[in-house]
Amino acid sequence: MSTSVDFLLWVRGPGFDIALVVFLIGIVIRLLEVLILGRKPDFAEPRGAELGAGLRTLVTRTLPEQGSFRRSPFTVVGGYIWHIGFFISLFLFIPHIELINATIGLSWPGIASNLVDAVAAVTIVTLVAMLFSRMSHPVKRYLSGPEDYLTWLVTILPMITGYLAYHRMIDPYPLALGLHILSVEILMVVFPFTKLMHAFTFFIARWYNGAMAGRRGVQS
Amino acid sequence: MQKLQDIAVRVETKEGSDSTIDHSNAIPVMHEVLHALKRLKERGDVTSIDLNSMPFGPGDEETLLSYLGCGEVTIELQSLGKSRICETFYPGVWLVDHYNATGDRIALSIEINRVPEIVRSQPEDISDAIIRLEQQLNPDSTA
Amino acid sequence: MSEATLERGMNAFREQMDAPIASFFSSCVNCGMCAEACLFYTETGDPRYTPINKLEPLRRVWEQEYTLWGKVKSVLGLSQPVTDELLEEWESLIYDGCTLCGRCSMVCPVGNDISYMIRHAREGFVAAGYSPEGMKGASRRAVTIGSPMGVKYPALAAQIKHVEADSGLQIPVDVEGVDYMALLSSMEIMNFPEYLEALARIFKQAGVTWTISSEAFEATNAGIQIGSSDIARELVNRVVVAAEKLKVKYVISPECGHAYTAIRWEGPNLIGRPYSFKVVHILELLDELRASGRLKTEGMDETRLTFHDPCQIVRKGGVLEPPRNLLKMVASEFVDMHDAREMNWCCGGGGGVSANERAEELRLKVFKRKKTQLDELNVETLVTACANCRLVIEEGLEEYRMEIPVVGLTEMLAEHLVEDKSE
Amino acid sequence: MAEERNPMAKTLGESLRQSGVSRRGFLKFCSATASMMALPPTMVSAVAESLEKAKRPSVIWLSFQECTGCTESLTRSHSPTVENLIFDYVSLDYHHTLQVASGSAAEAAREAAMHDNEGKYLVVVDGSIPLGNPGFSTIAGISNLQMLEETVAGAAAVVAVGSCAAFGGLPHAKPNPTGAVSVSEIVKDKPVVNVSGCPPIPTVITGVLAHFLTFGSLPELDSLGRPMVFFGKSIHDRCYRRPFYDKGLFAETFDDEGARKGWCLFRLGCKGPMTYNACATTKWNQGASWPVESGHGCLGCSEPDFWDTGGFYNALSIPDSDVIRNAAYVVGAGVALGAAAGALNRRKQSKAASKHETVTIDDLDKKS
Repeated sequence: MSTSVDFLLWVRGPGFDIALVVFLIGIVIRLLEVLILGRKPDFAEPRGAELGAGLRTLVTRTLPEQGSFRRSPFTVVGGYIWHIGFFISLFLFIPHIELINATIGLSWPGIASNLVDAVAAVTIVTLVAMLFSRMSHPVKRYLSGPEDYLTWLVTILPMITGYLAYHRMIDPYPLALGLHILSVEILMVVFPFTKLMHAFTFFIARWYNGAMAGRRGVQS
Repeated sequence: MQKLQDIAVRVETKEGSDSTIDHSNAIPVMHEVLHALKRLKERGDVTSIDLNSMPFGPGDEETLLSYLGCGEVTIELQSLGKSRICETFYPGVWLVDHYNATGDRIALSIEINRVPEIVRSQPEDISDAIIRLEQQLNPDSTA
Repeated sequence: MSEATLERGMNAFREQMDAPIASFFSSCVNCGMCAEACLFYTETGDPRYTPINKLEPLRRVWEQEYTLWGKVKSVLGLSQPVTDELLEEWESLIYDGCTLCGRCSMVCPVGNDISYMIRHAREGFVAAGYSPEGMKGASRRAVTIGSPMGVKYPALAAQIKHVEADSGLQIPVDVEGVDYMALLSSMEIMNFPEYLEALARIFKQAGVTWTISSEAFEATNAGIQIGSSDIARELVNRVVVAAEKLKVKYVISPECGHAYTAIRWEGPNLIGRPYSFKVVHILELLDELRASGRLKTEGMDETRLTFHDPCQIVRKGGVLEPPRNLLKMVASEFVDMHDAREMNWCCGGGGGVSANERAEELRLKVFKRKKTQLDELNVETLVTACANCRLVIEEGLEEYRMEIPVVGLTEMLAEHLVEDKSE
Repeated sequence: MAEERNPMAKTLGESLRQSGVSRRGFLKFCSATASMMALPPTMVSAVAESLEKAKRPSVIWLSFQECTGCTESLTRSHSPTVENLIFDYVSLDYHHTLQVASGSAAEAAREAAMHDNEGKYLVVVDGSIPLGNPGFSTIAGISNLQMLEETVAGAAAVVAVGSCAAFGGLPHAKPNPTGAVSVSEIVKDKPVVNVSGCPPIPTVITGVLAHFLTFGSLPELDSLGRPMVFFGKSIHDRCYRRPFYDKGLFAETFDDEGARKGWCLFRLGCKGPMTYNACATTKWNQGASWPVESGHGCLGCSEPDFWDTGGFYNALSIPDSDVIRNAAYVVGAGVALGAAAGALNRRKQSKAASKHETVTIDDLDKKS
């Protein structure tokens, strides 16, 4: 690994392959680990159907309950901003779409790069603010362990390296691009072993919550 | 030998017409010119814009030059090759086009000034002129 | 004599693990929003009361034994084991600091049903011997005497006689083949006998055939509260046996929150089969009678009043509309609290907390939440439909020197019943 | 006579004036020079002031493992032409391809220039230096390494012209059979300017020489030793097709509608985003065109190892592997492992259930 190009070639070659293997195997294992556990049969006569209520909760939990919003507006709004910003940066930035198109053949329209740039800046700032909130809010500080800070770090790193690469603030460019790809690979590798898994399991969690409440006739 | 710039490069457009594609890099330069012209009027500031450093696409330079056009004054300079200096449609905006002895363009710039600097007689040349004129008038006074 | 051990607790934790719990733990991002939904946090400001934190022991079992990665971490010595010390420390969080009200389950952005997990986590705590003395006592009394408050049938028989004398109505006991078998909670027997009288009067007017079983009249289930399915099963089974013996079509759950959860939702799963009868909450039945025109009332209560939604009946029981339908019949100045229906705040005494003497100070402290809600409304009367809520709220109001009478909805309806002139 | 042999004795201002060039002509020369050095027009007076006093430096041009493309490029320089360059800017005392002298006379010229201008001359190198075996490339029986070392010893600075000299270039491409290295890997004690490109833009070569002539120093360099004025911005940032990139309009093939409309060539493997060079503004062949303008993506020739970046027609960030096929295998493996993990969990669950001892009211207490 003598030059930045060698580094880039490694991260987008073997590095990417390793990350992909860990990411995919990890996620599939985690999901099956959860799902295969199953549920005991429920003999209580249902008041409502599980399916509709479960699916509704899947959607409705995206919006905060009013009282929680009033009590923790920062967590809610900050959470929205950075999640949306992250997804815009990830999926609407044209080079990313190109990458996805080149690897799996799916494509969709992107948005102007300078707009993504602004979104990314806001996302980074919000993530930093979220970190401060995590370190200062009594509940979040109490709950947080090394994993919470690790996942924060591996989430913000691709944003920062992407921002730096886009603005060419790391020299030479192959190094910038390589660091960006590497940071994404770190994210992919860390993903299945941490709370980042919520990106997949929250579907299951919301569904169970909604279904179990729906069975009792409550829309949770 | 035919020079490269003599090979007619035609930019193909959808209609196949001769009109050039506008890569829209000419307009920002025109804005820069406008601001420079205002500064010239208000504060007497002189501005020079080097067109060689512009990221022009095919047709952009042509578009810009056709926007500027050629106005009342055209000056031809003969020094280390030819130079063509003309005032554009917009007084105070000059196009300064330098060529070398073999006829290749060596610099192209827009100067926003009352008269381009290079047109003014230079003090060194004036001194030199005085000496030469004196020599002419009094061939014996200097050895 | 067997004894509670950490090993039995761990085994119970393992046994409780299912896909919902695994998905919930996988999804938690420690955002802390559940804290804001929990009155134990909002009223104390102590982050230990954050709902998801109360599950740390169960979470460790999940991570270390039900995830591949967690197993690796354990082998590498990167994870902290569940110890007696941990359970001892957490006992006060999961019993004193949680009423199983389920409000947190409604707000979690990733959809975690935290109270579901707490209910399951208590299985491990109780098996490991970490449950509050008050709840242990209630369980022992429920199993040995038949009621957590130590009420035996003779006490009920005395109350029945008393009510019969007062009202001139007959209370049917152990009558076979009737439609309904009514259950009572000990609190209703001892503290609110008006409920029994109200039932008798309403059922007479509506022509409902009903009975009380002398063998299984107690609706409450200390096993559900302490979190032991084994004890809960024994208690539920008594009701099932009695109801099947009397061949009733319905069993009526009284105005008691966790009794409804126990008999309606958990019961069939505890005994491992569906019932041969149906379970209705008294409010459901009354609402049905109202809808079919069999419940007739007269006069309107014109005092400004509000309704406290008992968590287990409304949010976790699904009896959402009946209380309001019924209140409309008899109250003209009904107002809802700011957070009402499925988002209502708990009284602070559910989930066995009211049976746990050592939690009393905390319970009264978190009652401030209900106080705030009531202060906002400035009501003259508070109606509810759970004997436990009623008792807890009355104590709370007394503590904060608020003079608001607390009324059971069934009794309130009975007061406005159209008197049958034919007799 | 001494003056004749040593052109550095006279300043540029003096020599121009002697040859009858007016001050106005000198200023024109300065404008062209400033433009060539990519300096802003406000610098013209500073350029004039320096050039007035500047002396033509002696330049020794060494060619090692190269293809003469760099020299070819230099001779295509139009501003100034190579004749201008040699007459006006530098004293090119040694250059294989261009010099008239040959054999021992040529080597004697090199040695004379080195001797006469000790510590002041400029060494220009094109081509890489083979370290694998000195015999791979020799001139007059002297290995490239030896010639470089002895020539550089008395030089003021070294200009590595072309990607071979700057970064090893094609000879350095995998598997690098000659063990080729760049100039900067050998020359550690002299300033080295890398004028990379395959070939470098002629104006950039002359611009660097003009800078040395004008200011007597080397221009500001980037982290790869390249002059910032020419290599400070990426092709992508100065590309006239950039607006198409920002709008997501890409040519898919070299002859499709998008290609005809001049859309972005990113999908066709353009390395513009990673490449730093002045092509987009300086262009080639008297400003006639440059690769992207002629419809082909940038190859990234001015970057290190451009030959080994995984194909000229693949975008730089795209993984090499067949992701879909790999993913299918991986997910398959994941399902197998996940099913096994799930089965283990089920076993644990049911084992716990079978070990369950009924909790009775008699064992609520923990005996200590």
